[in-house]
Formats: sequence, C-alpha cells, structure tokens
Amino acid sequence: MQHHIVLQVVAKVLLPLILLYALYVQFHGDFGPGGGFQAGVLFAVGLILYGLIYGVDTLQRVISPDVLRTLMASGVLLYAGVGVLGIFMGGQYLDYGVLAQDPLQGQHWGIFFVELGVGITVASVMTSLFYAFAG
Amino acid sequence: MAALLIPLAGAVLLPLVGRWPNVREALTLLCASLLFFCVATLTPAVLAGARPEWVLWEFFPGLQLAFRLEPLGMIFALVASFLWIITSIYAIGYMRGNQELKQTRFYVCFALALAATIGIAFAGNLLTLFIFYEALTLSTYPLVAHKENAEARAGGHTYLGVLLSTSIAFLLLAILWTWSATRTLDFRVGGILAGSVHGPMIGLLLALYVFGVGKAALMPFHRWLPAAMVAPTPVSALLHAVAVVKAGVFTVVKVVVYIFGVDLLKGEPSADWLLYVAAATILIASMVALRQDNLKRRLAYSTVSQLAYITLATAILAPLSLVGAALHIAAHAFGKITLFFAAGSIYTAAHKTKVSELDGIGQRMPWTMGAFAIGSLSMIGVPPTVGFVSKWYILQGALSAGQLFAVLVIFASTLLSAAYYLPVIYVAFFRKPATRGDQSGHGEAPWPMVLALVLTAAGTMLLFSLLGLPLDLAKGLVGA
Amino acid sequence: MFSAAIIAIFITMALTLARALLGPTVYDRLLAVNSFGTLTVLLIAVHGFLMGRPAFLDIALVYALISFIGTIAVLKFFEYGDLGPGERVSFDEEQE
Amino acid sequence: MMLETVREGLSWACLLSGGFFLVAGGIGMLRLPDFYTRMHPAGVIDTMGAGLILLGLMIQAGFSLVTVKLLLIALFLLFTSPTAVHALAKAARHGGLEPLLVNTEENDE
Amino acid sequence: MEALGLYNYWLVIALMMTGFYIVITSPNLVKKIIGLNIFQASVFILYISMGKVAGGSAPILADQVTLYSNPLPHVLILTAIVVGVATTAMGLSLVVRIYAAYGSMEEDDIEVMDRSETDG
Amino acid sequence: MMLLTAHLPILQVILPLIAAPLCVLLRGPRLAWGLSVLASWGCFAIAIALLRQVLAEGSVSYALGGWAAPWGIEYRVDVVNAFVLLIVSGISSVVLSGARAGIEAEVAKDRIELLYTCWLLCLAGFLGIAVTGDTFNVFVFLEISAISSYALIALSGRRRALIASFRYLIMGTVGATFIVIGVGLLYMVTGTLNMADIGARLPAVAESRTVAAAFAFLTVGIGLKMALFPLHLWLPNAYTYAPAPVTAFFAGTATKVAVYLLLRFTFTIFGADYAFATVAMEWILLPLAVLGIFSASLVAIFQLDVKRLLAWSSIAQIGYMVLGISLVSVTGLTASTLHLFNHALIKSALFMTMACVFYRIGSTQLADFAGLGRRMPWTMAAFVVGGLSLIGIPLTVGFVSKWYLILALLERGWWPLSVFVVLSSLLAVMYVWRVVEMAYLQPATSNAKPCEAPASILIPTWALVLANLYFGIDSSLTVGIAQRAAESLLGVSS
Amino acid sequence: MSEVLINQILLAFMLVIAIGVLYQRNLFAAAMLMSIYSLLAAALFVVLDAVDVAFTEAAVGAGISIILALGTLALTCGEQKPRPVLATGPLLVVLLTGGMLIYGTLDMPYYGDPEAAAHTGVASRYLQDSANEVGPPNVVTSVLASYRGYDTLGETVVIFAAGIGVFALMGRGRRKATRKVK
Amino acid sequence: MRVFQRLARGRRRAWRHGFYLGLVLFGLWLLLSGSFKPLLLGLGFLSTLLVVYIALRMDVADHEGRSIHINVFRPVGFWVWLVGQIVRANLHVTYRVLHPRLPISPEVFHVRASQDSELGRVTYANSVTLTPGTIAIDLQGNELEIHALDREAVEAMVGHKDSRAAALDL
Ligand code: NA
Ligand code: NA
Repeated sequence: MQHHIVLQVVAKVLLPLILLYALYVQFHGDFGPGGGFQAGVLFAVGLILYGLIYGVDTLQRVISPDVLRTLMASGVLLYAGVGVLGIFMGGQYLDYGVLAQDPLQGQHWGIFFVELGVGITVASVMTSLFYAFAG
Repeated sequence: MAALLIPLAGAVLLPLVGRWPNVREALTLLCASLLFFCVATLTPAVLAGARPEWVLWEFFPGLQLAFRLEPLGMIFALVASFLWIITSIYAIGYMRGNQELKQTRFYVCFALALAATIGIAFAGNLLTLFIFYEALTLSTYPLVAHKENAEARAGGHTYLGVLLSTSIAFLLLAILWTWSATRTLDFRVGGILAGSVHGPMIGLLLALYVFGVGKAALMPFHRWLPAAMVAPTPVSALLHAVAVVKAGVFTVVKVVVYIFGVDLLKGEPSADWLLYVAAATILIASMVALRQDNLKRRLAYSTVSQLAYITLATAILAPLSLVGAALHIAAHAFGKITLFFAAGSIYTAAHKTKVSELDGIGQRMPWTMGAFAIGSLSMIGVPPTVGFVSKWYILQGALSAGQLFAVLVIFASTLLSAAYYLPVIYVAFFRKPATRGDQSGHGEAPWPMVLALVLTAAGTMLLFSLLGLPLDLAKGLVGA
Repeated sequence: MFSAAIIAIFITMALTLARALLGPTVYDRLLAVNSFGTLTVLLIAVHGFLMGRPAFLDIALVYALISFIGTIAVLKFFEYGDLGPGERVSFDEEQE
Repeated sequence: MMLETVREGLSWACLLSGGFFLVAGGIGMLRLPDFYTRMHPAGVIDTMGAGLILLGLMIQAGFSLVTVKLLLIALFLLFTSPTAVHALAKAARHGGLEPLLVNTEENDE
Repeated sequence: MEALGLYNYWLVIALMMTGFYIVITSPNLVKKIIGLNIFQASVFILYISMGKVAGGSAPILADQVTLYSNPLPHVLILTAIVVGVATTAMGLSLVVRIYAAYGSMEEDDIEVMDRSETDG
Repeated sequence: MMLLTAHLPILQVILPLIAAPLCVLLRGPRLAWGLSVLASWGCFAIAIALLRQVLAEGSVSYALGGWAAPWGIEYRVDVVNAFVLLIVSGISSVVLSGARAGIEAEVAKDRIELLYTCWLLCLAGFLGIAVTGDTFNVFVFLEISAISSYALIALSGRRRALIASFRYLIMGTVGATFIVIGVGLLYMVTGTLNMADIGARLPAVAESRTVAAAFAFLTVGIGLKMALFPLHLWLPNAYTYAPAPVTAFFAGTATKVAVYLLLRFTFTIFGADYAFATVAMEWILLPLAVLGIFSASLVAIFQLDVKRLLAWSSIAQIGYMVLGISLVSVTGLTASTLHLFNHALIKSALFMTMACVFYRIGSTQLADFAGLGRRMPWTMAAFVVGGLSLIGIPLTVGFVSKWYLILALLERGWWPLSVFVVLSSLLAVMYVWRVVEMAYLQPATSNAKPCEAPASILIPTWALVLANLYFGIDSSLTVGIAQRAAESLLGVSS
Repeated sequence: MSEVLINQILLAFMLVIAIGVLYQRNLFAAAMLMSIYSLLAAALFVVLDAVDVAFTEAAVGAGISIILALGTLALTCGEQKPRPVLATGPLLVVLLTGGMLIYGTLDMPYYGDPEAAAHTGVASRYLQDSANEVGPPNVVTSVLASYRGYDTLGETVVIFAAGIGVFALMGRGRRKATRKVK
Repeated sequence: MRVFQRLARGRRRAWRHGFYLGLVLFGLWLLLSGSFKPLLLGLGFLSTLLVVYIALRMDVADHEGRSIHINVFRPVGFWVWLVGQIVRANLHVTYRVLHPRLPISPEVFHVRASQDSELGRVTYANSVTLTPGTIAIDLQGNELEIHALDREAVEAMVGHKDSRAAALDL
C-alpha cells in the first residue's frame, strides 16, 4: 500500500489513539461499559489497521504469530491461575474475596487480573485470526 | 467344574502346539478322554439322587452364573463327552485324509464347542444355559464356514443368522419375560412359571422358547441344518449328534420340564400347538428327506425329523414319553453320528456325495456300510438298536396319555424313515457297481475313521443291551 | 428536541438503507454502510441524552474509531483481492 | 436564566438543522445518479449533519467528560470519514468504475 | 401498550426465523454462516429485550438513578456474542479450506464431488 | 494446600483446562501428548475419587467464586453425573494413551500439539457440561467442546473431514442456539439459571406456554447435539473422517454427554411429572428412538466403510438410550444410564481397532479388511469381541444393557417394543458380521504380510475390550451405580 | 419518542436487512448488509440499556466480523450460484419453529414489565448488593467477572479454542513471514 | 529488544517523537479517565509506555520511520477557514440535491498539491474530501485527482485551499 499516503498518514495518527483507548477500556471496565473482551478486540483492531495499511508481514515483524500463540495461552492461564490462587488462599475456585485482607479489595484485584487475562487472550486471538485470513 | 475346564484348557493349549500335528491331536484326544472320565465319575452321585451345585458369581442381582447336575443333563453330558472321543478319532482321519486347511483352528473351535456343550448340559439356570447356548453357536460358526469358499460362507451365514436370530429374538425375550414375571430363572422340578403366567400367554411363551431354541430345528427354523452341510463331516457329526441339535432339544425338554412344569402345560390348551407343529415337522422333514439325492442332505432332513420326535415326545407330556425323549437324545446321537461318519468315509475314500452314486459300494467299504446299516436301523427303530427302545417309550407315553394322533404320527414317520434309509442300504449292497473306471481301487477310508464309525455303530447296539444306565438316568428326570 | 433529531436520523437511516439494498455497485453499498455508521454513532449519542444518561458515549466513540477499519479492509480487498498483499499460496496438506 | 434559554435555543437549532442536513444527505444518496456523485451527499451527512448534531449535544452537556467524548467523536469523524470516503473513491477508481461526467472535455490540469 | 410489548418479541422472532431459514436453505457455505449470525444475533436481542425494564437505565450504578435494567441477560449475551465470534471464525476458516480443497463452496456441488468419489 | 478433596468438582474440569494452554506453550508433539495423557489420567483419578465421595456422602455442591447457589455458578455432582464424569475421563484417558502413533500417522506434524490442546479443551468441555448445575454454564462448556471438536475433526486433513466438520458446526451451533433459547425462556419465567432452583420454581408456572416452548427448544437442541434421529445427519461423516483416535474419543463421550444433558434437563429441571405427564414427551421420544434404531441399523448394514458403519450404529445405539428414557421407570433409566457406560466402552474399543487398522492399512474400507484376521490377529480379535458386545451377546456389556432395556419394556408391558429391540439386535449381527466375515473368511488381496498394530495402540484397545468383558461378566458395580443414578433422577429412594 | 417505538423501528430495519441478505446473491453485498445489521443491533442494545453488549457488538461487528468476512471472500469467491430462494420444506420447519416461539411468548411477561420473574429473581441481588459485595459500579462487570466469573473463564477458553482451531486449520498465515512486501 | 538497541544507537528523533507521543497519550488518558487514583495513574503510565513502545516498533518495522508530529493548535486560522468552507459547501450541495431538477454537472480534475510534506498533502486531500462537492479520488506524489459535483464547487476550493493548507506545512 505504498501509494496510499493518505491512509498511511491517518493510520499513524489514529493507531496510538486506538491502542491507548483500548487500554483505557481495559482498565475502566469497572466504571463504564467495556472490559477485557472489548479492550482486546479494540487493541487487535488497532494492530489489524496497521496490518491492513502496511502489510501483514510488516505487522508480523512487530508481533510474530509465535508470540501471539504464547500470549493467547498465557491469557487463559492468567485467568485460570487467579482461580487456582483462590483455592490456595483458602477459598473456592475463582473466589476473589480471599485474595486480600479486605474482601472488597480482593474482589478488585481478582476482577482486574481476570479481565487482563481476557484482554490478552482476546487481543492475541483476534490478531491471529487476521494473520490466518489475511496472511 | 473340572468338566468345563478341560475342554477350555484344551482350547487354550491347542494353538500353542498347533505346529506339531501329532501333539495337537494327542492333546485333543487326551482332553476328550479326560472329559468323559470326569463326567462319568459324576454319574453315580447323580444316580444316587445328589444334585451338586456350583455358583460362580452373581450376574445380575439374584441371578447367578450357576451349574447344577441333574439326570437329563447327565445323559447329555455323557453322550456328548463320549462322542467327542470318537469324533476326535474320526476327525484326525478325516482332516488328514482330506488335507484340510487351518486344522488348529478346527480343533480349537471343537474344544470350545464341547466346553459350551458341557456348560449347557450342567447349566443351573436359564441364563447360564443361554450364555453357553450362544457360546456354542459362535464357536461352531468357524467350523461350519471352515472351507472359506462362497458356499461355506453362505452356509455359515444361514447357520449363524438363524441360530443367533432365533436365540436373541425369541429365546432371550422368553427368558426376560420369565425373569420379569418370576424373578428367578432356576431350573426347578415342577417348573417355576405356575401362578405367574396365565392362559394363552403360556402358549405364547412356550412358542417363544421352542422357536427361540433354533437348534431344536423345529420348522420353520430348520433351514440352518441343511445349510450347514457344507461343513466337513466331523463338524456335521458335532452338529447332528454330539452337541448342537442335541443342545437344542435338550433345552426344549429342560424348559418344558423345569421351567413350565408338565402340570402347567397339561392344564393349558393353548400349549397344545407344540404337538402339532412337532408332528408336522416330523412328517414334512421326512418327505423332504425322501427326495434328497445328496446323502448328507438326506441325513440332515432326517435329523430335523428325528429332533421333532423328541419335541413331540416332550409335548405329549407323559412321564414315559419324557423318558423316551431323554433316551432318544442318546439314541439319535449314536445313530446319526454313525451315519455321518459313514457318509464322511465315503466322501474321503470315494469322493461321492450322492445316493445315486453309491451302487455297490458296500462291497468296497464293508465296514462303513455295515455301520451305516446299523445306524439306519436305529433311526427307523428296529431292535436290537437303541432307537427301538426310545421309540417304544415314546409310544407307550403317547398311549398312556391317550394321544392317538401322536401314535399315528410315530407310525407314519417310522414308515417314512424306512423309506429313505433302506434304499441306501439296498443300493450299497445289492446293486452292481457302475462299470465306470473312475472308482478304481478305492477301499475303506483311513483307519481312524473306520474305527470311529464301528465304535459308534457298536454303541448303538450296546446301549440296547446296557439300557439300565440311561434308563435310570432318564427316569430320574421324571421321578425326582 | 432529541426526538426530532432521532426521527431525522431514522429517516436518513431508511434512505441509506435503501441505497445499501439497491446498490447497484459494491461501492454504493459501502458508501451506505459508511454513512450508516455515522448515523449509528449519532443515534447512540442522541439516545443517551434522550434517556437522560449521556454517559455512555464510549460506544459511539468506538464506532467512530473502528468503522474506519471496515472500509479500509474493503479497499484493500478490492485493490488486491486479498487482505494481505502478496500472491496466494495453496494449502499443501490436502489429501484425497 | 437568560444564558440557559440561549443555550437551549442554540442546541435546539443545532439539532434541528443537523437533522435537516442528515435527511438532505440521505435524499441525495438516493437521488443522485452514480456512485461518485453520491459521495457528496454522504459527505453532507458526515460533516454538516453529524457536526451540528454533535455540537447541539455538546451545548447540552456543558463542560464535562461527556463533552470531551463528544468532541473526540467529532474529531474522529472528521478525521476518518474523509479518509474512508477517499479510500473508497480510490478503490472504485482502481476497480474500474467510471464516473458519470457531464462534459469530459473540460477536464483540465 | 401490552400488545405492543408482545409485538416486539414477534419482530425478534421474525428476525430469528429469517436467519434460521437462511441457514437451512442456503447451499452457499458463507451464506450459511451469515444466516447463523443473523439467527444468533436475533436470539441475543430476545435476551436483551427480556432484560429491559420500562423506564429503567443501564445497570451502571449512579446516584441519581433508581431503576436499572436487568444486568444478567447482558452478561449472558456478552458471553454468547464471544462464542458466536469464535464459531464464525472456525466456520469461515473451514470454508476457506473447503474452497481450497473442492474449488467450490456450494454445498450441492460439493456433494456431487463427494459422491463421484468412491465412497471414502 | 488444604484439603484438595473439597475441590474435586472444579479440579475435575480445571485440570484439562489449564493443561490445554500449557500444551501450546510446550511446543513439541511428544511433550504435548505426554502432558495430555497425564492430565487425562489425573481427571480419571479425580472422577473416581468424586464418584466414591458421592456414593458415600450423597451429592456434592461446589460454589464457584464463593457465591452461593442461585447467585453464582454451582457445580453439583450426584451419582448420575459422577458416573458420566467417570465414563468421559476414563474413555479419554485410555484412548489418549493409545492415540500417539495414530495421530502422528494421520495429522500434519506441526499441528499435533494443537490437536492435543483441542483434545484437552474438548475433554474439559465435556466434563464441564456434565458437572455443572447451571443452565447457562452448560452452553458455555458445550461450545468449548464443540469448537475444539470442529478442529479435531478437520485435523485429519482429508477434504471430506472439512465438510463434515462444517456440517457439524452448523448443526451444532443451531443446536446450541436452541438450547440458549430454551434457557432464556426458562429464565424469563423463573428468574434463575440454577438447575435446582429452576426445578423448584417450575411447578408454580408449569401451565405457562413459555415453559412448554422452552421444553421444546431444549429437547430439539439437545437432540441435535446427541444426534437423535432425525437430527443425526452430522454424525456419520464427522465420525468417519475424523482422525481415528479422535473418533474413538468422541464415540465414547460426545453423544453420551448430550444424553446426560437430556436426562438432566428432563428429570432434574422439568421433572418427570412435567415432561411425561404434562407434555407426554415419551410419545415424541419413543417413535424417534424406534425409527432411529431401525433406520440407522439398516443404513449401517449397507456401508462400505467400516468407520462409517460403526458411526451409523452409534446413532442406532442412541436410540436404545432414548428408548430407556422414554419409559420413565427406574429400570428404564437404569438401562439407559448403563448403556451410556457400556456403549462408551463398546464403541471406543471398536473405533480403537479402526485406529489400529488405519495405522497399518491406511484405510477403513470394508474391502480392505479382506484377510485382516490373519494379518492383524489381535486387532481383529478385539473387533470381534467388541462386535459381539455391540450385538449383545452374553458375557459382554452389550448384553447387560439389552437385558435391562428389555426388562424395562416388559415391566411397562410394552411387548411389541421388546420384540422390536431383540429383532433390531439382529441387524447389528448383520453389520458386524459383514466385517468379521471379510476379515476372516476372505483371502487377502495381495502381499498380505502380517502387520499387527504397534503395542502402543493395541494395549489400550485391549484394555477397553477387556473392560467390555469384565463389566459384562460382573455387572454388579455398574448396575448398582446406574440404578442409584436412575433412582436419583426419578427422585425415588431405594 | 417512546423506547418501544425506537425499538421497533430498529427491528424493522433489521428485518429488511435480513430479508435483503436472504435474496442477495452477491456475498460481498451480503457482508456489507451484515455490517449494517450489526450496527443496528448495537444501537438496539444501547436503546435496551445493554451498553456493555452494545460495546461488544460494535467492536466485533465493525472490527472483527468484516475482517473475517472479507478475508474469507478474498480466499474463496464472492458470488453465490443462482437458485430459487423459497423452498417448502425448510419454510415449514421455520414456520413450525417460529410458531412454537410465538406460542411461547403468549405467556411471557410483557416487554419492560418490572415485575417479571427475570427481574425479581437472582438479578435483584446483583443490583442491590454488588456495590457492597464486589465493588464496581458497573454491575455488568461485577456479574461478569465475579458472580458469574466462571462463565467468563469459559468464554475466554472458547476464544482460545477458536484461536487454536484456526491455527490448526489455516496455519499461521499462508505466506512466509520473512518475505518483505513493497 | 532490537528496537531499543537501535534507539540506543542514537536515534534521538525517535526518542523525542516517542516522548511527545507519550505526553499526548498520557494527557488523553487523564482526560478520558478523569480519575487521579494512584492505581489508574500507574496503569495510564504503563499503558502509555506500552503504546509508545509498539508505535516505535511499528516505525522501525515499516522502515519508513515517518514520525508524525501533529500540531493541532498552530494553524488555528486554517481550521476556522476550513469550517467556513465546509458550511458553505454543504449548503451548496444541499441546495443542488434538494432542487427538483437536480442541477449537477459532475467533473474530474487534476490538481497539483503544492505542500512539501506528506502530512500537508494529506491534510489538503482530506480537506478537499471533507468539503462536500469535491472529493479527492487519488493522491500520487503531488498529483491530486478530484471529483466534483459541479464546477462551482471546485472553484470555491482549489484556488485558496491549496495555499491555506500550505501554511500548515511542517
Ligand atoms: Na465492563
Ligand atoms: Na467532500
């Protein structure tokens, strides 16, 4: 897409904004709409935009499929791991209340990490989908 | 217990020694002899009225895999185990003489079939009997389809198809019906069904049982028997004399006596059909036999007819006829095995299968044809063969029960069997051999075969004179 | 007043929808989709005010951000017949 | 009080006129003869229609997070919509779609 | 008003059935997936509709709001949407492979090709 | 580290769920296989412990996230699902242990660890469906298993596997969506998603037409998943073209879990009274079961591919389970539950022999079985025993199932049906015997050297075959459990 | 303008699109229509107070779905074979299914009814206590991540499974990543 | 990692660009978040870092290293002028569209964009597109192809806007 100067330039401006907005959505899901999933999709969409305009290969040099595969597995492990941590801290599986002294604080941390796991997995899977369908 | 294990052990050991034919065959004979010895040692106790039992394990709650000795089973086991010895001897000759393939498989399956037969004979309840009944079907299937050609496969198809179908479709259903009605399947003197099944249902259940036992070859489920003629002769002997059909009629007698109970059936008009179906089978099968030129097929239809005899005897429901039925199991076994051995010998020595080719063969194979004649006489029921005795009892029973119809059928069938056996003897001994050169120089079959058929022919006579033992056992069936 | 805006949005939606259905070229449809995206953004924004809780503009914002991508993807698709430029390579593990 | 009325009035005007431009754009998209010409009313929807309505809403919201978000939306629309339309037109051009022209000879450099 | 309430559901049902119809009639594999998407999306709308409380507001707690719509259907449908995307991705990648293998993505063509092969 | 026994229900599912991403991280087919086998056997051990616990102490409830039942998601294990967990994890463990060689022969090398990942996910999905007490959670795990199944089927690389997988995807998704609709309607009238809670609240709204619609949609949806006739069309090709070990895994688990689901929804949620007295479900299930048994068996007879033959037979066998359910009696349900277990053993064993055959011959076409009895004696012997079990010959598990099914039919006085069941076994004789005959009585076509499958596949295969015999001879354990399961479903105490 | 009306107008638009898709043979056009369908669904979700759902639908419908659809069409072909649209058998199935659903609606609580069992059941606790028990003001987040966090784990696994599945089917993209594109 | 090595090799421009970008992004975060809780601030910082890292990686990856500095505030005059143009153009197009006789005469023009920088040319092209009645169809080098609804629309645009946009050259 060498000759798509307009798109390349606009994308350069938009991309950091999209990515940052994705992270904003990731960490503000408690207060408004959105959360891990939406953030993951948005983040992936940002990467995909780059891939569309600069080429999949270029995107793969930024984030390789192998890294994505590792990331998508780690997201699931993070989520499931928070649950297991709950068991080791003496609660039921996925019981966040036991993760901190104050149950509310525990819930907060639990939700935070769980959503992060979702976000990581979703972002990496969605990007891999793009690799598969566009590559 | 040991009785069951001997043939099983044989079946396991045989493949291991399959490479050395002599060892293999010696082992077979050893097993057979051991088995007979074992069964024979059990006999006095049973005669004395003991009914030893072994319970193996609980199959379903309240339903065990169990064995129980009783007179009828004793007769059957004695006959079967004795004839195994003879058949083994014969088989060695036959298999070697005809250079059959896969002999090891043959002996293994044979041993398995014997194990199943003993299991049937000693079964303590219907389920146990059923299990061994199916085992018998499956273990004999490879024997029937032994030749592995299209004809053998077709025969095997019919064999397996009819026997498995009838047993699963009717027998299993009947057993389940019985179980669900009575919560027991034990063989008990006087039956278990009285009070649980009523009216025409008794007739229906009886039909399920009798037709379910396809091995009894009651028409219209007799087709497997002629179809199985493709098998090697020792197998035919196994089917017709030693195990399979005997297991069939044995089961019928057991079911009538120990499951229904004679009294229950006597009082129920809907159960009378059995008599007529048996009668019809006798007559029709005899007439079909009359028209067969293939010797083995003629024998096969004769078997159908003779089996229906036993069923008829059972259906008469008189104590004497039941004794006759039990005896006829043994009588037919010895007679028919002789006849088949003879047919096999003819095939091995002269490669002939048709009655019309047997002109004058009696001169070349005197022993064989002599034995054939004795067997035939027993089939017809002429003294001094054992066939006479069993027929006599059946006739007595029929008379005592006032079943004139049965009496008539017995007479008619005697005439018919005379009509299809005597011509064979006639052509063999009194016709001149055809002047073709193709029968150049054949004499008797290999000696084990001749030995075997002479032994069984002798047995037919011997049983007539030693009637005491089987008669005692048979009476124990009714009297106990 | 918000209702009036919503009615206007709906009417325009109907018109663009008609264009999307009528075509005739794929570009017409795409153009309609693009406009429809804008209209949806507006609808969501106005609806928030209509219902008295205008706080959830994030959705509209997201739309404005990413409806762009769809169009870019289509452009790519039409210029290269593929989302990632380059020649096709067939799958190698087909059997039968 | 006065300010409130002015604000209401202004926002009213923005929303209504925005609505008008939307509908006009929609009608244009139906009426105009080919893809290239239809892009222009689509532009009306994206710029005037959307802009005025968002402006009306901003006036409603006053200075708040909501206005920030509305402003962001407006900026994004202004940024992405012409890019998208440009990309589309380019794709159509490269895809071989010929524009319907009145007098081609007047095309100058 | 009450009849209108049911009418709402009926519209959703009509949508669902259109999607379902596309799934079962269309021989084109991509179209089938599209139909599946319409079908599922309409089911999602049914759920969300049942979570709506008249006069309620989005279930994000705020001081001035007293009546909220039911958040549970939202949660369920969030999950369902994700599952739907996953299914679509799987389905479309299968379509791509099928097209590469058969050169067609029309079910009846493929069937003909399968049948012309010796069974298996 | 306190008392992991209190967490058995969740460990059951979470073990494969965590092992799956680890499999991806490991990189390397052998390692992935090792990890999968380990995880699966771990699951099996947990299932055994759980079953023992349930048999001893009654049903177990586990509140996920520490949120009590109607508000959070609950795992509830009673005899019924403990039994299903045992079946699923057991079959998976045995089959997976013998899968390595077969998979390496059938699947592209760089996809193997992905296959094991999908296998574990699928296993986790099945276990999750079985163990959960929450209706919506059922859907989620249904989809986990479904999506990984699509991949597993397609991984054989054959092009017909792709289209089979696609059809399964469409049908499966429609089924799952129907289930979602049903769950939604139930939620609408009861306001809860917890199974027990719905069960408690339903009687109050039993006349509602919404409940009837929910019932219909759930039944059809689950019917699609369990390949209930006439919703079975996805199954034959999916089973035929999947990699052979995968088929062995599915045959013993996938439809079984769906049957369990039908039991759970019918008896625990709607209750036998509603399902059979109000809706008269038996008059829908019964004809379908009968038609399914008959038509599928008939079709099986004419198949030219042995795997496909067995697949059709599976559809018929599901008919038997449904028949037992439609009797609504302890014996009937005992028969169904028992057959769940027994058929899993039968079909997994049979499909494992297919894996052996495919590994050596590269085909499962009937014609290629000629002379195989001599070339692969152990494999074909296993097939014969499995086939006998399928027919229902005494001393095999198949016989035990049939025994109870016919008994249940006779108890209800449904004579003609019991005759039908025994007659339908004869159809099984026909299709099994076609294979046996081909293997033993047809001479091999060419260069027929003995080529027995490697011990790594044979040993698990024979383990399954011996289980067929063991549980056919001593059925007291399985019958006892099945009976307790049936009683708990019907709410009768013995 | 009442919610119900907005609702129904959006639904009517969607119905028009669905039928349009049914008749549309150009798959690309169908994909475009689907993208509008998704837009409308998102708008509808906002109207129905499901902002989180709308957000998701927006992100998925506008971002991912179109990429998947176009990617597929690029790798396959864009035109469907001409065929009659109406078929009696499937129409009957659909009418039966739809009829069953409509039958089911007859006893449903009316749209928006605050007394419906769905609102008085478990959901009421989420609205009342989640702030004290879990914390976040967004109740959807509380339910999603905590009360029903296990479903969300399942959802993540589903996505993971799809990722693995697509990897397994398509590999990691067909072209060599090393090739430089200009 | 390679990115940092390259950066460490003295690509100051990239560092500076990253710093500015980070500043802008963090500002945006604060604006959106409206919260000054330490956790969220920390997350904002980390998020900004991540995004900047990815953005720099992308710059390296696409080998063009076009770092774009947006200065939205300097050419205020241009924006005001543009808004005016947009309003005018809208009225113009709306009139044509709603007129019963549809008085349009579509044309295609080629125009030379005089801006030196790419961003300038892009802004110019986008402004052309943004004003209804004219659409930039293609931008190749300095060549801008424009589709216009009628001649009037072009006249309003081409003369002035080009120069205005030139003022925004960076
Ligand atoms: Na959220
Ligand atoms: Na413009």
